[in-house]
Amino acid sequence: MSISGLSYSPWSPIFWLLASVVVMIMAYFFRRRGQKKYKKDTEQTKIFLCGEEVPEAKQRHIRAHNVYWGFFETMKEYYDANIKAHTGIINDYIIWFLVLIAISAIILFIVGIV
Amino acid sequence: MTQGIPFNVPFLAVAALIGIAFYIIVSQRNLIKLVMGLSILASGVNLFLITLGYREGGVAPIYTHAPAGIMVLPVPQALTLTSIVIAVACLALMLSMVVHIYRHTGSTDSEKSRIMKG
Amino acid sequence: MMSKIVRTMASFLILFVLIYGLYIIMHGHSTPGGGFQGGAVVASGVALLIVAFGSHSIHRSLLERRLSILISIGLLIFIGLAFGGMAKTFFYNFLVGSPIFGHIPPSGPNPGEMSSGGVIPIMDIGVGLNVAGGLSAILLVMALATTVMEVEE
Amino acid sequence: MVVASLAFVEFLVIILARDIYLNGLHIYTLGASSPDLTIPENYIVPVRIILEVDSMSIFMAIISATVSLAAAIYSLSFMKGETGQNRFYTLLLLLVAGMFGMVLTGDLFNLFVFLEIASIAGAALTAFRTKFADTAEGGLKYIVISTVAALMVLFAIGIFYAQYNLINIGALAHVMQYTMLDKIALVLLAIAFMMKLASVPLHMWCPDTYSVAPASITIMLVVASYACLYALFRTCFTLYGVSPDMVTVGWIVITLGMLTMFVGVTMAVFQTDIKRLMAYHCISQTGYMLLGIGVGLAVLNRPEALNTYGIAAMDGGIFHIINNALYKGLLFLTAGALFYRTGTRDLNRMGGLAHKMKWTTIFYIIGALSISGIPPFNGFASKLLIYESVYRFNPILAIVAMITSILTLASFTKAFYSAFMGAELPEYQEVKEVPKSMIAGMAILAAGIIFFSLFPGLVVERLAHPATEALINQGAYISGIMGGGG
Amino acid sequence: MRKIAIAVSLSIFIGFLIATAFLIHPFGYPPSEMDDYIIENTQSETGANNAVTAVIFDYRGFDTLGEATILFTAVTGVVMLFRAKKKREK
Repeated sequence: MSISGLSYSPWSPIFWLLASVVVMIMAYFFRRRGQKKYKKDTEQTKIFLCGEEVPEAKQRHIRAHNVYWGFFETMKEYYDANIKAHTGIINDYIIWFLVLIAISAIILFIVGIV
Repeated sequence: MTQGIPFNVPFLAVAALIGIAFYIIVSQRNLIKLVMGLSILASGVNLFLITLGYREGGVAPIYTHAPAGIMVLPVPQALTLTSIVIAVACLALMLSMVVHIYRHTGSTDSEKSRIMKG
Repeated sequence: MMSKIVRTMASFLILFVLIYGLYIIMHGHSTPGGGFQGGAVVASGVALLIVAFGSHSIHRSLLERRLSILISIGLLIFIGLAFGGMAKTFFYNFLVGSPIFGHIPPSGPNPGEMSSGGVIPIMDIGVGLNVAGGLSAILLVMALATTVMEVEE
Repeated sequence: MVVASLAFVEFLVIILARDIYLNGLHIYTLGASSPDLTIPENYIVPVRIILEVDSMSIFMAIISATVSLAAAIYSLSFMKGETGQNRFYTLLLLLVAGMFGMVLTGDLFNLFVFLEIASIAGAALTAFRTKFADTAEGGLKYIVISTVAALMVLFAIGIFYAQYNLINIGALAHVMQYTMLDKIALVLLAIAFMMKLASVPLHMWCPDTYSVAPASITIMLVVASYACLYALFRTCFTLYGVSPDMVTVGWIVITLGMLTMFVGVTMAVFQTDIKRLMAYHCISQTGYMLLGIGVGLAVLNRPEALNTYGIAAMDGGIFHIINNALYKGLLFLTAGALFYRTGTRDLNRMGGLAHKMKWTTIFYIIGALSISGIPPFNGFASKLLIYESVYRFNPILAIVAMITSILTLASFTKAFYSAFMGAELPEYQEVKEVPKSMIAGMAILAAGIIFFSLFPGLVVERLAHPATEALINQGAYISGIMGGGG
Repeated sequence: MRKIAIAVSLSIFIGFLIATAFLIHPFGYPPSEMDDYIIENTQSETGANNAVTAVIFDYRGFDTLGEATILFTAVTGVVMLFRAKKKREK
């Protein structure tokens, strides 16, 4: 059984925990080697954009609607059909219920005969 | 099977009632009519339960002043009583929600009053 | 608010409706009826009053908060009796054979007795309170809510 | 007081669970002169209502108790300032009672009654914030769906009663002959429960309802839908058992599970409302459970296949239930925390909240990593069990399950980026961390996740595997009622 | 499209309901193991003459508890839903 496999395989969470601890320690060492001169709230922390004016926070943030734009554009037909099916009308929910009952009853009926 | 009512007419009535109820539920866009359809559906199922317990020529299962003879089954009557009260409770809650929907959107049409989709 | 004839008749009929409802609740263990049916009859009396006098004048004397206390009392009676049989099992009918309501009627058809049925008559009363209070509260609140809306528009 | 009573319930459940794992199935006959007297003396069938608790039931009861405890603690400050709080907590406790009744009972009609309690309480709670326009719509959808499903369940109960004059699950399974009528009843029961647990294509009420309910209620509704999942398992495994059509039923469940996974997750990626996004994820995670259990159902008649991968698949599916209840609950609570502070559920209007709400961010990261199946977390453990076993059954199914997992990660990255990352937006300058009790509610679930992540083998062996055994072992359930040989 | 779906699935569904009506036991002659026990032993076990009440409150008392709870839930829910309105009134 693969239950016991969970505790000994490379997928074991203890192993992964150790690995992440090692990675954290390494990250800490790299961080310690960084610049000491860095100070908060000075010119150093400002965003540098090739000398251009930095836009406001509102414009800088990419809104959720635009994330994965390409994915939705590629799958446009699938999404159009799907959103059309999600009408949000209660009556349609019951229609789906009836359709599913009809389909599965017929499947069981046919299997029972054959 | 031979004497009495032929062809299980009460069960056919149950089928007709449930069919009508589902037709109302899926085709009527008015939310009040939808709730009425659900009420008819509940009545159909209750009728089904109560017809299950009938015995030919039976009397009510109460011994007080009972005439001699067989009695009909008591359990379906109890189940029907329970399910009637449940249907009433659902009906009250549904109607109050419809009232709220009408207050907020000014319509009881299930297509016009919907806000969420997709 | 209906006409004067309706109001007079309603205030006269409500007595009979309530008495009939109480009769059905009390005799649930020996004749057709019981807590649910009797409670529904009592609630229909309240519905009659609401139709005749309008929900606002009823609301002055019948607050739904008091009705919810009624419901809770009924439910507590019911659950308390169910816990009463806890020495053997939950819902055990512990009063059968005892002095109160404990009389066991002769088997077969008989004229029926008040003092039989164990916990069943008391449970009937509890459930009767619950149903009467519950259905009246639902009717009253919904009547109030809908009339308020009509006034606003 | 609510929290105290729920903590007490949790305590009782854990005691009962320990007892059940030591001594096996428990029976309690209500109203008989002794709790063990399931069948009256000198008689052949059970008459009274019987509570029957086995490992599967207590597994679901543990989930319900834990999640409702977290929800109640969370509600303490989440609901502060709303009117009608005492009624809110009354309904919350009634919802808990409905779920417990559903999972602990051994009687079909009683199951129906408690299903209705849970539905009515859930619908009323969904519409709790009456000042918003969409809450009543969500509540109406929930209660209409529940009523139709429950009435179909009642119709199926009527069919059983007409044939065998019994409504006890164990006794029915004992005399089940699998006639034509039983097939119709099976379809009605299975599809009705599928509607309640939001499987595609009956899922459309789910995002509407889950997104408008208060966050602490949403997680209770999730668990209530898992109680319906439990009812589906009871129907398929215990009631119908090894009847010849179970392969077909298993394939129907697998097909619906695949559809549920894929449609749920693809729709989730598209959403911009954070709670709708999570509700669609809830649908897609239900697909994993259906897949795991469906594989078990399809190979139920073939012992060698059942032993090699069927049991593992079912373990995975059942383990996924408790994992999902925990991390989905945590994610919904973080969404509620965002709503509490920003007043919106729209991801388009959020941003940069990680600067202000550190604890919420940490909990969100834990939940999101866990739901996406990133290795050290518990979501990965149950998904791995499902992948491994389903791959042996049919590779295509496992591949679709993995694609679903990837898309899950994608959509949570999207939600994380747009809600927490980015610059501090000017309109959220005033936003603070949420109050302590909300953090405590989230911390309970997060602690559960971390515990399950560290010891998945232990949890599977102690919790999920006995539940699977209890489901498969139909004879034990029947002999609990009918006594002796079964 | 929707109308075709309604017509087809509804007719199949009603077809199965009618099949149920024909397959079920003939009206008036149900099987009755459980109910015979209740009818015979109502008076001696519960002391009530009314078998229906005995079933409701004794044999299946837990259902009735659930049912009373449902009514309580519905009342609580309805009163809760209409609470804000009344507050504004005062």
